[in-house]
Amino acid sequence: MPGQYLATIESNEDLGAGVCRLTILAPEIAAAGRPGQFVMLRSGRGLDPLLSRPFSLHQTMADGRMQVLFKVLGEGTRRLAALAAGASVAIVGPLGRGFALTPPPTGTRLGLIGGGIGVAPLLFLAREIQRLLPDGTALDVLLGARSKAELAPLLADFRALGLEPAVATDDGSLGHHGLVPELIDQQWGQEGSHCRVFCCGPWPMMAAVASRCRERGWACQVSLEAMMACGFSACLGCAVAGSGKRERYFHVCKDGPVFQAEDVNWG
Amino acid sequence: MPGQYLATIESNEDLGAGVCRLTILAPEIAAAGRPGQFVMLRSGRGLDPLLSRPFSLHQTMADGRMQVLFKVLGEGTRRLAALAAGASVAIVGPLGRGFALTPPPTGTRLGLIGGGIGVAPLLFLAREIQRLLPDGTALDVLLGARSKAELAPLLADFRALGLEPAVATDDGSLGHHGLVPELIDQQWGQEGSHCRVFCCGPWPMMAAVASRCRERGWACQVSLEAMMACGFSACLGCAVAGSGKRERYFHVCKDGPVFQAEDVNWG
Amino acid sequence: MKADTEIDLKVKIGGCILRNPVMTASGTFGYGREFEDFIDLTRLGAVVVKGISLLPRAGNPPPRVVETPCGMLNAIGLENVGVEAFVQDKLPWLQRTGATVVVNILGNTVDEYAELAQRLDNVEGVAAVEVNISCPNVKEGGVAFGTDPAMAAAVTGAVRRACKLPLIIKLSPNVTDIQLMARSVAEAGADAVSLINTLLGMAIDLQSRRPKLANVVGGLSGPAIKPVALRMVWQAAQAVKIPVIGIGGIMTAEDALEFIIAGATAVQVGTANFINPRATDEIINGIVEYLAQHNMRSINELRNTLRT
Amino acid sequence: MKADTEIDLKVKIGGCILRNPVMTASGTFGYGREFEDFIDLTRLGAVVVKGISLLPRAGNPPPRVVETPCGMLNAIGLENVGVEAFVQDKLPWLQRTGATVVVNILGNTVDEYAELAQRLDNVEGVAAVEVNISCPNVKEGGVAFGTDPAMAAAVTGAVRRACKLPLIIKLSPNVTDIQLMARSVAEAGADAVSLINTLLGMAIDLQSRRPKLANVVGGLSGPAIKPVALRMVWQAAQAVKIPVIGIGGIMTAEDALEFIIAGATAVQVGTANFINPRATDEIINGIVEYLAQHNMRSINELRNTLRT
Ligand SMILES: Cc1cc2nc3c(=O)[nH]c(=O)nc-3n(C[C@H](O)[C@H](O)[C@H](O)COP(=O)(O)OP(=O)(O)OC[C@H]3O[C@@H](n4cnc5c(N)ncnc54)[C@H](O)[C@@H]3O)c2cc1C
Ligand SMILES: Cc1cc2nc3c(=O)[nH]c(=O)nc-3n(C[C@H](O)[C@H](O)[C@H](O)COP(=O)(O)OP(=O)(O)OC[C@H]3O[C@@H](n4cnc5c(N)ncnc54)[C@H](O)[C@@H]3O)c2cc1C
Ligand SMILES: Cc1cc2nc3c(=O)[nH]c(=O)nc-3n(C[C@H](O)[C@H](O)[C@H](O)COP(=O)(O)O)c2cc1C
Ligand SMILES: Cc1cc2nc3c(=O)[nH]c(=O)nc-3n(C[C@H](O)[C@H](O)[C@H](O)COP(=O)(O)O)c2cc1C
Ligand code: FES
Ligand code: FES
Repeated sequence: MPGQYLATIESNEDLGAGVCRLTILAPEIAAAGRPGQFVMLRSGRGLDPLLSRPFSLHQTMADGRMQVLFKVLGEGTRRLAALAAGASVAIVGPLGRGFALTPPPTGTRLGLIGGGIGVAPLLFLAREIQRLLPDGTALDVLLGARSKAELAPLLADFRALGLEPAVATDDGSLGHHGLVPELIDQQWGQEGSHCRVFCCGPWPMMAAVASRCRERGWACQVSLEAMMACGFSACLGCAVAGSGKRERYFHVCKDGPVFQAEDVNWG
Repeated sequence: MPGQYLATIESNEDLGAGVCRLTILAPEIAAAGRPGQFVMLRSGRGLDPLLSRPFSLHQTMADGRMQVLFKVLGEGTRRLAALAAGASVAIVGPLGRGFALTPPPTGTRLGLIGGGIGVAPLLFLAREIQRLLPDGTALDVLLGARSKAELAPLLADFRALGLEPAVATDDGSLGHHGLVPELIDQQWGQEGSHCRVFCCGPWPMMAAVASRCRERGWACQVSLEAMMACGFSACLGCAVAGSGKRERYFHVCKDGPVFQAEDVNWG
Repeated sequence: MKADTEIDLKVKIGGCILRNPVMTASGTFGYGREFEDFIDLTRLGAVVVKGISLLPRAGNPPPRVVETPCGMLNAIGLENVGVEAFVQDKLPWLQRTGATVVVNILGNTVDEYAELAQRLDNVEGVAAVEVNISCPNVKEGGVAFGTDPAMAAAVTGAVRRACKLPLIIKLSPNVTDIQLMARSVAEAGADAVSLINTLLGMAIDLQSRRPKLANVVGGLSGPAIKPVALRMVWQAAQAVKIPVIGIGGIMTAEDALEFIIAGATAVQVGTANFINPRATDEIINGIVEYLAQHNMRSINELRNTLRT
Repeated sequence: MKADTEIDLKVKIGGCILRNPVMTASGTFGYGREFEDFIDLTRLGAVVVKGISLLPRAGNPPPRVVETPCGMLNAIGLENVGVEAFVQDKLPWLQRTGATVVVNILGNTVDEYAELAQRLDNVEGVAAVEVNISCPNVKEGGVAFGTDPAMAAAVTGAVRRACKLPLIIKLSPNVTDIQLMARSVAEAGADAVSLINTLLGMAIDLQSRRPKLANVVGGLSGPAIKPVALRMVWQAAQAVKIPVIGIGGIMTAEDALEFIIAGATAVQVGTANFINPRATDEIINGIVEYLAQHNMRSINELRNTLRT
């Protein structure tokens, strides 16, 4: 059940490359949030920028804290990046439908694929998979970014879970020199119906991953973005075209942000 | 000659009672500014609040610094109050016509009268009077405020110039229990054409001072406020009604902010 | 703050008595249930639901919303479930909560408006109908009903004849003379007018050189439009004797009070709901507080007290 | 950034060639001299001076301006020195600087407009006339010339006959159909249209329950109105063949470029001058930078390139 809170910033870490990690004291959200869900954040009393901004749950912790991981793009994220510990932030959440975590048939590999800041929801997802799914479920993480600087601070968190992500960078400064969808072939080969993919990143990257999964007959969940005014299905602004199988338009904040790749019109 | 600068905040002091003192590194303004002139300040990249805010020069210093003293009222002053040392602020100035400081006939007392935050320009004025006018020019300072807390931090600055202000407070917590215009009678008596008054404060207080001066035939300069969009006579927004002697409307930012009380329509 | 009970907040719109003057604006409050986790709907003056058409509508392609300075543009394209699904699936829940429900309707032709009004006429749980006339008239080359006094009067008259419910006509601000529009619909039988709907606007993405909305143009809402809304509400309140409902950029109780002083009998809160889903609730509390501070016993003492 | 010289910024408005498309908006740049300490006026496309009437005007009583969300309302009341004082006291200085000067004029009657245009016709240093038609027509019950296509055309025709200078008609946004207005004045002989003037708005002080402007209503300007301005400029550019000058909420080069993409030949910067007296200069630099980045040699390659 989502709620609206005035929460306190516990810490704000600058991870370099324009990426920040906010730790927020928001016990109800930390308790209820699932991987793939998101929150709406807004800072300050001013009327410009006007709208709240959506951010995936990066982590929830047992002690009532939660984290978001974000990239500074415009004025909204600039304001969040300027928040000091102790400051307040308006928060609404947890919102939307997260990743579906049904137990996979034995022998299925689970693949988490993140591109750029799309890595944000995957740490939480990895932890939940480890917690909920049968021991021995094979879990691979593939991450792409522009350069090493963007990725490095996040790898440690996956390693703490015993996971060693395969990495691709646009400039070759870390791992594979190229795009993250190419890692699919590298890591898992061409054949086999044994993978289930969870993906978050820029649209073209997700489209490429979805297409590779379709070719292979793999289930693929994607976490989509859309311009949002509310985050809780009041404005109907966050439409995304469906593939026609179910709906003409989905609403990212309510039907998603996580969708089955096959339900999405990749255009 | 006014200029537009991106200046650096050197310090920001919270003087209590919602009053702040900003020290700004702005060498051109510090060099050129005269008592009674003002600057337009704006902080941040946001578009709300949109307009710059006018503030009197509280002090200029020899080393390129200047100060403004202000009361936190709304969002504009709240933003300024939140500026940390090292932050930048957009500044335009020095603007307007300050106090006229022609040498007074011998035997004339000069009286500086400030109400509330209207004290802001008077310290600079007192210093300039001491610097420019003949030795032995008698200089009195009368200050009014709601309570002791508002006034106390400022008295020390006048004392450093060898001046001991006479004080009135609304609640009687310091000095005369009453309004500052009443100090005129207390301090200077009823008769005599020997005073020249410089006044800044809320409109009703200035109106009362102007009327007492008129009765006594004393020259009186007042520093007026008006809503300002620009501060440099581009918008024509800062009109104030004239007494009819010279103009229908004056513009506070260009013809003032300091006026001869007799030129103003006190309504 | 005094208790609500000591201060009379009730207002009358047509035959319909609202608990207080704070309503939600159509299209910004879903079908009400979207806010169940945030506020108690029965505290509100009324819930105005998303605009309903005869048949379901899928709405416009994305992008549908974009932020602008102190505002937002939307081109949702009037997506809604259609009147039958509304009555069957959405209304019963709302009715059970005990909320006062106003149904906002829209059509492509005068007949569609009338048919919708007739369909809703005897439906239990509908307190009033609000008619969105900012829609293109497909029989008249797509000119919005709400920009022509004769077409607006025609819609009003048709809806008036088709139902006995209190009738609110929601005016478009994209007109030369808002007083003329208000008078036209008042004469044609409106019980109240609500205004303003959104101002027509546009935004362009500099990199792609495309409109930021797939629909090219959209409706501007939020604090940016409040000065225009307040002016039009004040003008409308002077032009007609029926109640005027003020809408446009209301974020706080202060904003709402300004509209009431300008002559509004009630207000609607729109975009604010997105940013602060408890906005309506806080506005009601703020109004009570202001009235108490000013020793007023009833909201009626404040209405239309602007000293010009 | 490439040097200005490599990129052609020149634009043509009627017979008048501007160095670049960035002009100042009337009433926000005084008579030009107010900005001499801040920028080099000869860098600007043109300086449009404060609206000039036949006789001097004292303007409205204060308060005349008030801030609103991302905008401001003004009711200056067209204070100005009158045409004779302008020609004798203000113009010579401007002329000496070498700036391109556009004189904005206003009147109470069609005849007053014509008389003003005639007075300016052979005055050296006047590059063009901009006609503010958002003024009340005192002979027609105070309805603004700019809200009626026939009255707007009448003013345009009269000014056209009275002078040979390039003629810009400045349109009011407070109309139902901006395309109709643009076409009317184009047919009546305008060389260009500029838009938008301010949106009519209002603000109320909650404590005194008085309007915040002594004039009760005022003109809304600034970033808040940019979406409306951009929409109207785009519509006008599609309706007429004469150049369209875009105005409304332009704060940055990005804003200016959006108007040019929407079809504007030039832009005017208004409220931004108050907040950043060097705004026009920075906007010119930013336009050059954008064109260079996009490998365009001329501003003409960008105009009207919106992909809808
Ligand atoms: C469900 C969801 C989850 C997200 N999770 C994350 C995350 O974990 N980390 C992260 O860095 N980013 C995330 N985003 C994107 C993030 O919301 C935007 O980067 C942010 O809103 C940009 O705001 P801004 O003011 O800095 O930028 P702006 O200057 O406003 O805009 C920059 C760009 O950001 C996008 N944007 C702006 N406002 C919104 C909005 N209200 N809704 C959607 N997109 C918008 C637009 O594409 C715009 O062009 C998520 C978006 C969605 C929809
Ligand atoms: C020439 C001049 C010198 C001034 N010197 C000082 C000073 O030294 N110290 C000081 O504390 N204050 C001074 N003021 C007043 C100061 O400008 C306002 O208090 C300030 O602008 C309030 O801004 P805000 O955003 O905090 O308040 P807001 O919430 O915007 O408004 C609060 C009130 O402040 C006034 N105000 C707001 N904006 C302006 C504006 N642009 N111009 C004038 N008044 C405005 C209005 O009366 C308003 O009701 C001066 C004003 C003028 C005109
Ligand atoms: C996303 C969105 C959808 C809207 N949908 C409708 C609608 O379906 N019917 C209607 O009459 N008005 C609709 N409106 C207009 C609002 O009801 C309201 O008139 C307008 O937004 C101005 O108020 P505000 O500034 O408080 O938002 C919509 C507004 C927004 C922002
Ligand atoms: C204080 C002020 C005074 C103005 N005076 C005039 C005027 O005399 N003549 C005129 O045609 N427009 C006048 N305008 C309108 C502007 O020229 C411009 O059309 C409007 O402000 C929108 O542009 P902006 O949002 O960039 O300010 C004035 C605007 C302001 C803010
Ligand atoms: S963001 Fe408002 S409906 Fe999805
Ligand atoms: S503040 Fe703009 S003219 Fe004085």
